[in-house]
Amino acid sequence: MSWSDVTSDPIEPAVVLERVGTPEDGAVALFLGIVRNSNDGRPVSGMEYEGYGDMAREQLAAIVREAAGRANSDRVAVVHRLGELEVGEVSVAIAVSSPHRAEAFDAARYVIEEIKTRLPIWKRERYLDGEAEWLEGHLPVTRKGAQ
Amino acid sequence: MSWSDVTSDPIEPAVVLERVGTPEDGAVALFLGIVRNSNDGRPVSGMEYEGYGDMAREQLAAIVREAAGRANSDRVAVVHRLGELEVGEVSVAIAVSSPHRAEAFDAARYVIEEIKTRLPIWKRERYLDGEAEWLEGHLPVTRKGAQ
Amino acid sequence: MRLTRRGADSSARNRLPLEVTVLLFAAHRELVGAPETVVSLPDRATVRTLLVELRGRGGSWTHLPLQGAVAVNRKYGDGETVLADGDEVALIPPVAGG
Amino acid sequence: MRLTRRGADSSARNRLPLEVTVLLFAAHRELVGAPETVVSLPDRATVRTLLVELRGRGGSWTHLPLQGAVAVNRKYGDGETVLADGDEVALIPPVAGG
Repeated sequence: MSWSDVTSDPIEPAVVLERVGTPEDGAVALFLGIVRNSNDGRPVSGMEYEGYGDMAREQLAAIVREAAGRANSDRVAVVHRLGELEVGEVSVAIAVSSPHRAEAFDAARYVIEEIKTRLPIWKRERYLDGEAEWLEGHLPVTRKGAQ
Repeated sequence: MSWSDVTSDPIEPAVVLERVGTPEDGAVALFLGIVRNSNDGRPVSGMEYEGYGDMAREQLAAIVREAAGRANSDRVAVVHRLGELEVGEVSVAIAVSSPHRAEAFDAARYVIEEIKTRLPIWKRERYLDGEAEWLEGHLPVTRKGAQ
Repeated sequence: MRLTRRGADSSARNRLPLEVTVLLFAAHRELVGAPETVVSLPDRATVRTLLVELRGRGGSWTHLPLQGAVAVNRKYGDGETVLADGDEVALIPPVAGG
Repeated sequence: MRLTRRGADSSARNRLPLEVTVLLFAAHRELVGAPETVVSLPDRATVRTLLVELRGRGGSWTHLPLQGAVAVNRKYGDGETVLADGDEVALIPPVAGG
């Protein structure tokens, strides 16, 4: 039942939420990443997400498998957006359900942290003054052959 | 903008989610507590929530204020349900938005943990075999005058 | 629903100055068969005075815990909390929200 | 879009046995002005061989990092990863998803 995608389509949090939850689950955790209107005090007008789509999809599926293992649940749904986003738009949605809350929180947190360190996606912040900059990123995990 | 309630009306997660989120927020965390279909292997048919409504509302508002302080955000929305719930129904919904993800996760987690240790609410689990039992609870924080 | 009124309380032969409303929930409510009761108490009575008074009613009331949590006017208190006329005192069984 | 073809590569005077496609993203893509390029390499070439080859093109190519992350056929590799004909090699700038 776990599911993940990397897409240029707008993200609907309610749809991601609906992908998790079974009668045995007592807890659901949802995390949304949102484009915000400033960074270090500099006014932001939007964000462009560029990705290595095929690899990002494979990596995200692997992250979801790992999170599901941690949560002891196969109810993990994640979608990451690509393309031009405006302030307030959802860049990533992560939903996890599991019998108990600690695992649901832990797995959702795991997914977002791994996305930020492993997923081959880059973002260019656009500022109100018309400039744009690729944001500093993380050197990804480079275990040979790691998925 | 923070908001909380204790109510017998069904909880709509999307409505709670809409109460948080401003253009300065880059992260939203949502937690849902759900009635599940078994407890320690015993099949459950539903859950009855009884509360000391007036005090629960005051306590929940205090918990939300504390969480908002931790998250450095006034975007915390929480609702706890009372009454007879079926398996799959939402018993509590907690939404937090904040500029950064760590604070949003932390505040949502804080709220559910405090609810479980302080909110004057009790639950009676109903089993498929027709029996029902008040669940073991936590001795609440009893700092004199604590809100 | 006030099940015990001032003067109907056997310990209140003399008119006592404090009257407090006691709320009972969940297992406590079922134990004594009532969600609420009114108790008359002497001046400077504490929560502990109240609990002793309630248990003194006999029957299932003797099973109410002396050490459990209480709230006075919707704020957590303890055995030493001094009561005033008109206070709302709730006996709080171990809580299980969420 | 293949910007460099086998034989058009100045270092490939002799027909080299490996041809790999290199993908460039974000700041790397803007640096060299192309999202993709094809490189011919000798047998048993590694990712490091490839990076040296790319930097040898001169101009903005010399600014590509030798130590950055790479993926071979969509899996993270490193400088020692041995390449095969037809491999898809992506130079991965520091990532910033989320």
